[in-house]
Amino acid sequence: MKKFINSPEDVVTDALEGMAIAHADLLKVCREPDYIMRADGPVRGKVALVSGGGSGHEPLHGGFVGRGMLDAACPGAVFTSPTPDQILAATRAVDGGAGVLHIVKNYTGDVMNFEMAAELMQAEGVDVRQVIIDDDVAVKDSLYTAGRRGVAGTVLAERICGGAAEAGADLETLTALCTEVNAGTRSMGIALTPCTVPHAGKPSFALAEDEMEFGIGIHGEPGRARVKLEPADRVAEMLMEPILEDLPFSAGDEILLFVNGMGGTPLLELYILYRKAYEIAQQHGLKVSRHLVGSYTTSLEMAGASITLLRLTGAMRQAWDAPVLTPALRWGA
Amino acid sequence: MKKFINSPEDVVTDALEGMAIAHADLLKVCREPDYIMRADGPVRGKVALVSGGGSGHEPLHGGFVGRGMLDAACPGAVFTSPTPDQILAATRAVDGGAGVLHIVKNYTGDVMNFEMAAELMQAEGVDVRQVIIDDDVAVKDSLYTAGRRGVAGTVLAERICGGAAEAGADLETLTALCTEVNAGTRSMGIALTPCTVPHAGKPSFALAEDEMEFGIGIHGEPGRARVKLEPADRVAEMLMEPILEDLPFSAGDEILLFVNGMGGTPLLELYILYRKAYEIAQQHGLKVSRHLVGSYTTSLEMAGASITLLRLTGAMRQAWDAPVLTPALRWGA
Amino acid sequence: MMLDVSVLAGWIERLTGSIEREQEHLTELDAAIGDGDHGANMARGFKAVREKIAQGKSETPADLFKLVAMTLISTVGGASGPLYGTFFLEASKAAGDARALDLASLHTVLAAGLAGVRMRGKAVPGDKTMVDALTPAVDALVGDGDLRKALEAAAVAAADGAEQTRPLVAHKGRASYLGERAIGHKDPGAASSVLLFASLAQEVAELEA
Amino acid sequence: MMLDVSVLAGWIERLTGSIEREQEHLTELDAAIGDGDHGANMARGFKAVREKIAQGKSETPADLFKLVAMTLISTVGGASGPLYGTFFLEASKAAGDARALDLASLHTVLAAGLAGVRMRGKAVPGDKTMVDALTPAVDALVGDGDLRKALEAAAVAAADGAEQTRPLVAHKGRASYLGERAIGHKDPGAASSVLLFASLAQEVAELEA
Ligand SMILES: Nc1ncnc2c1ncn2[C@@H]1O[C@H](COP(=O)(O)OP(=O)(O)O)[C@@H](O)[C@H]1O
Ligand SMILES: Nc1ncnc2c1ncn2[C@@H]1O[C@H](COP(=O)(O)OP(=O)(O)O)[C@@H](O)[C@H]1O
Ligand SMILES: [Mg+2]
Ligand SMILES: [Mg+2]
Ligand SMILES: [Mg+2]
Ligand SMILES: [Mg+2]
Repeated sequence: MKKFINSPEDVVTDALEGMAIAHADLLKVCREPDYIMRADGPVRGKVALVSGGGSGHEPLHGGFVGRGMLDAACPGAVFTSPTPDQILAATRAVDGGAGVLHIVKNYTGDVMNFEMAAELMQAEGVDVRQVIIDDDVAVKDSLYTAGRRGVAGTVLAERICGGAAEAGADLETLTALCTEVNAGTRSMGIALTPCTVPHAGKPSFALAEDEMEFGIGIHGEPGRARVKLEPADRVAEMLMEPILEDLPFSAGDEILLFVNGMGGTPLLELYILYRKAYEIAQQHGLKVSRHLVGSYTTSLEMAGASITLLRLTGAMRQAWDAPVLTPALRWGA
Repeated sequence: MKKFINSPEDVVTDALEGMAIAHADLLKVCREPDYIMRADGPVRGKVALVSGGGSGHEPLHGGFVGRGMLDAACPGAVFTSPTPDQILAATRAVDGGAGVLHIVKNYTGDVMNFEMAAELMQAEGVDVRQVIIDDDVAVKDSLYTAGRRGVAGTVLAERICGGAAEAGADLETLTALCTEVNAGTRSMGIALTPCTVPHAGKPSFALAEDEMEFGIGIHGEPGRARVKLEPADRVAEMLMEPILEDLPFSAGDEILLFVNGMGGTPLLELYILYRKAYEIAQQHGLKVSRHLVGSYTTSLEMAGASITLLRLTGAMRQAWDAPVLTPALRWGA
Repeated sequence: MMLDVSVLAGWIERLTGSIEREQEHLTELDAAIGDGDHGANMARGFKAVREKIAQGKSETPADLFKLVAMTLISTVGGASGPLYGTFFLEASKAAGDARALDLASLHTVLAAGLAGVRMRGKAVPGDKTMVDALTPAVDALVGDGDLRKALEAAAVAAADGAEQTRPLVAHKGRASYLGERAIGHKDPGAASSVLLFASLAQEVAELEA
Repeated sequence: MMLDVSVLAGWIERLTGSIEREQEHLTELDAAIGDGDHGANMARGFKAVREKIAQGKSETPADLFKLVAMTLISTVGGASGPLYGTFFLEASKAAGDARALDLASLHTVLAAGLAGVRMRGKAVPGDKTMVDALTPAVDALVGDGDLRKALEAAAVAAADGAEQTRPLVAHKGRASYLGERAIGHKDPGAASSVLLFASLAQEVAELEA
């Protein structure tokens, strides 16, 4: 295992300390229980947005804490959801009196830990709502699975709801907006290499030199199928096909197109994928009016990528364009 | 070789097309000869900044084209400097009548190609100055080498000079500022893995599971020495030592601390390095007043990192803080 | 023999040791059909439990179980944290103010724990989760036989249950994402549940020996 | 035999072919002490040269060399682009309006090319660059002997010169960053310069045979 770490035990806390030092102007890192909050929080009268999840997906979620996005993020151990006490502490710390929205990726662990925290917060009289993000089309949603996973689409939900919250939307509106964003978001991912969880010390799976893992999540888990290596344009097609098949896009729709890197894939390759994904979107009559290209929801050092489409409404576009001031996403400020 | 590419021949043009589509609001990609320019260029009366170099270092340089940074960037083939005709065409296209500054990384190929272009531009009556960036302390500067390489420090020079140019600095002032930035910048890099140039199809060197390549440049070339794997804190020390030994930092100095990823290293690990680098800087009495953490000067998918220190003057800080609006670096706009 | 708080603390200490020893194995199982952190999750949690137990003495089984529960909930995370946390929390509630547990009350207490897990995770036997090991183990404690023998049977039942997760497709947790590809692999949470019962059986066997 | 523009075009075509064949080898040499692109750089450049030559007929050796020069300059990039570009550009200037070159004028023309390379790159023999192959090769053309023999000698001299870069530390180009670690490796640019002279010698030998 080759990583710039001191020990598997210290990965998360060392990185948190680094973030705290680097971004002291934007955020405050609180320890034991660990969470990251806006330096200027709690913001009185504003609905607070709290998210969190396992570490190893950076900049998700801590890098998205700041004006126009999250009020707090709870980092768990690598690929392990945070614990209820972290979520509780973060929720209490950023509650500005207008209620708190928990944005939770759909994993059994994340959902259960956020649920336990929400039950306790409700008991304290704070209005906490939970929206589950499940944008990954690689997993068939059925009664017989834990449901679709939450992957890169989470960034879009956090940004759009963060923008709307900053503009004064109330908890009811934000919960509906977040639910709507999630309903209009579809993602699909592929890996060229596995990743190595520091504690495990070994790659999460083995791939031959001519193989890709198709339909991966963001935890180094094996995907839906192992396939032969293909040229980038074909990869873009393979990712776009299940997304476009799976509802809710139709000709004339305005969309946000997001090509996401898994951590070990350089920007150069992401632009190559973006080129073809855009072309395919156009062929389907979709109007790409907003975009994001970069490694925003990662699986440690995995080489891989995912494509996310979001059907934009005017309200979403407006919230997307509003100023955002976080370590990893910043414009208009 | 596992990459999201269509063929080694098409890597650069496919990625350029992707960039053109994604960032049509910020930049214009011109083809044959290839260069990237500000969508709103040429800017009348402003000194134009042109840089360029081999591709494979994204976002350097094309991702830094835009208001407050570069007016144009010339992408060569992967790890190969651009040709004079590209540089000529870019220089002509962005010349706003106030002269053009070429910011050139110190590699034989880059220097010679920019030189040939500058000779031709001077013949056309355009005032072109060239500043060579050579911030890499891994290479001993001597009469018997091609001199120090230009590496991640280039980003800082491009940003600071871009900020100053936008504020109206003239060619003389900018040339002096760029020279001063370069004189106050030192970088050192290390690799955990090699990278694979698409044309070569094979990794640029072989490293054992417990080895690092110390003192690398940004072209997958072997470094100064092969060393044993060390914990992140020790790696930060190994990178900081030669930087601090090599001039020009002394206690009380205000600095910008930049931890750069080489393309395959996740943000999580960069923050771990940042934490220790900051601590070491403090122990040396340096005041870290600005920072940058991320993969801004890469070597394709190489896992690795570099640390850059820049001694800041007030003018540099002011130019750094000014609005910048490019695909890869953006604030205040 | 009755299980008082010191016997139960011995159990938890023994369990902690076996989780440490099996950490890598649990992680390997999780790497195959999950995300490769189950060993680390459990080790982190029980290391904290050991520290907590060392800090102060619990008066009753309920106190001890509550301490274990709260520590697991606040240190494990993932799916297994709330689940094992709930297991011990519900066990604590069911233990009431009893100073020690006999076989019958142990069954009641652990059945309450299992019910908590099933309520929190909504898994049923056959879903390829820890429930597949916990259920037959708890069932093996029914009756008024010998404590030691019952615990040995429970440990065997847990191991069998875990083994029987191999041919299954998972319906809960991360392994459910894999569909058919999960077939052939043992569920990591079921494997850690085996340790729970095996360590209790061993503790009692050694004390009685 | 005189080298008119069609013979020289035959040389460039032959050179293009041998660069294509040796592309991987050049890249390997460059991967060892440079950045692994020399083969691709040269192949890209000479592929463009082939297309340019196919498009229109050059009247004189000077025209042909200028076409080669400008094409290399605008398609190769890197260090080798301006260097080989300058080589052919200066050769073109020195060729003047001659319709064909004999051995003496060939020497003058290629010596001018070499001087251009040395001026542009500031390398001297022993710096472990293409200059180490080009210099002895050009020197082998001195005299008024047989063209074919002289060219064979030049090709051998280039190959020797390239071989002798192995034990050297590099003072120019990327390999200079490596210090002692460059020892033992042949310089890639010197290796491509060998192809330049070898292909010319072969072309003339075949035409004379
Ligand atoms: N809904 C559920 N009900 C019961 N057990 C579950 C459920 N989901 C997951 N598990 C158990 O949790 C184990 C995984 O735990 P762990 O790896 O620590 O958490 P995570 O899956 O969040 O990484 C699985 O092997 C399974 O036994
Ligand atoms: N200053 C110089 N003078 C002469 N030849 C040089 C000089 N610098 C580099 N070279 C030659 O260029 C070759 C490398 O070319 P190439 O790999 O195409 O360019 P780059 O080094 O820019 O990647 C070296 O092997 C060497 O022969
Ligand atoms: Mg997990
Ligand atoms: Mg090169
Ligand atoms: Mg797990
Ligand atoms: Mg090279």
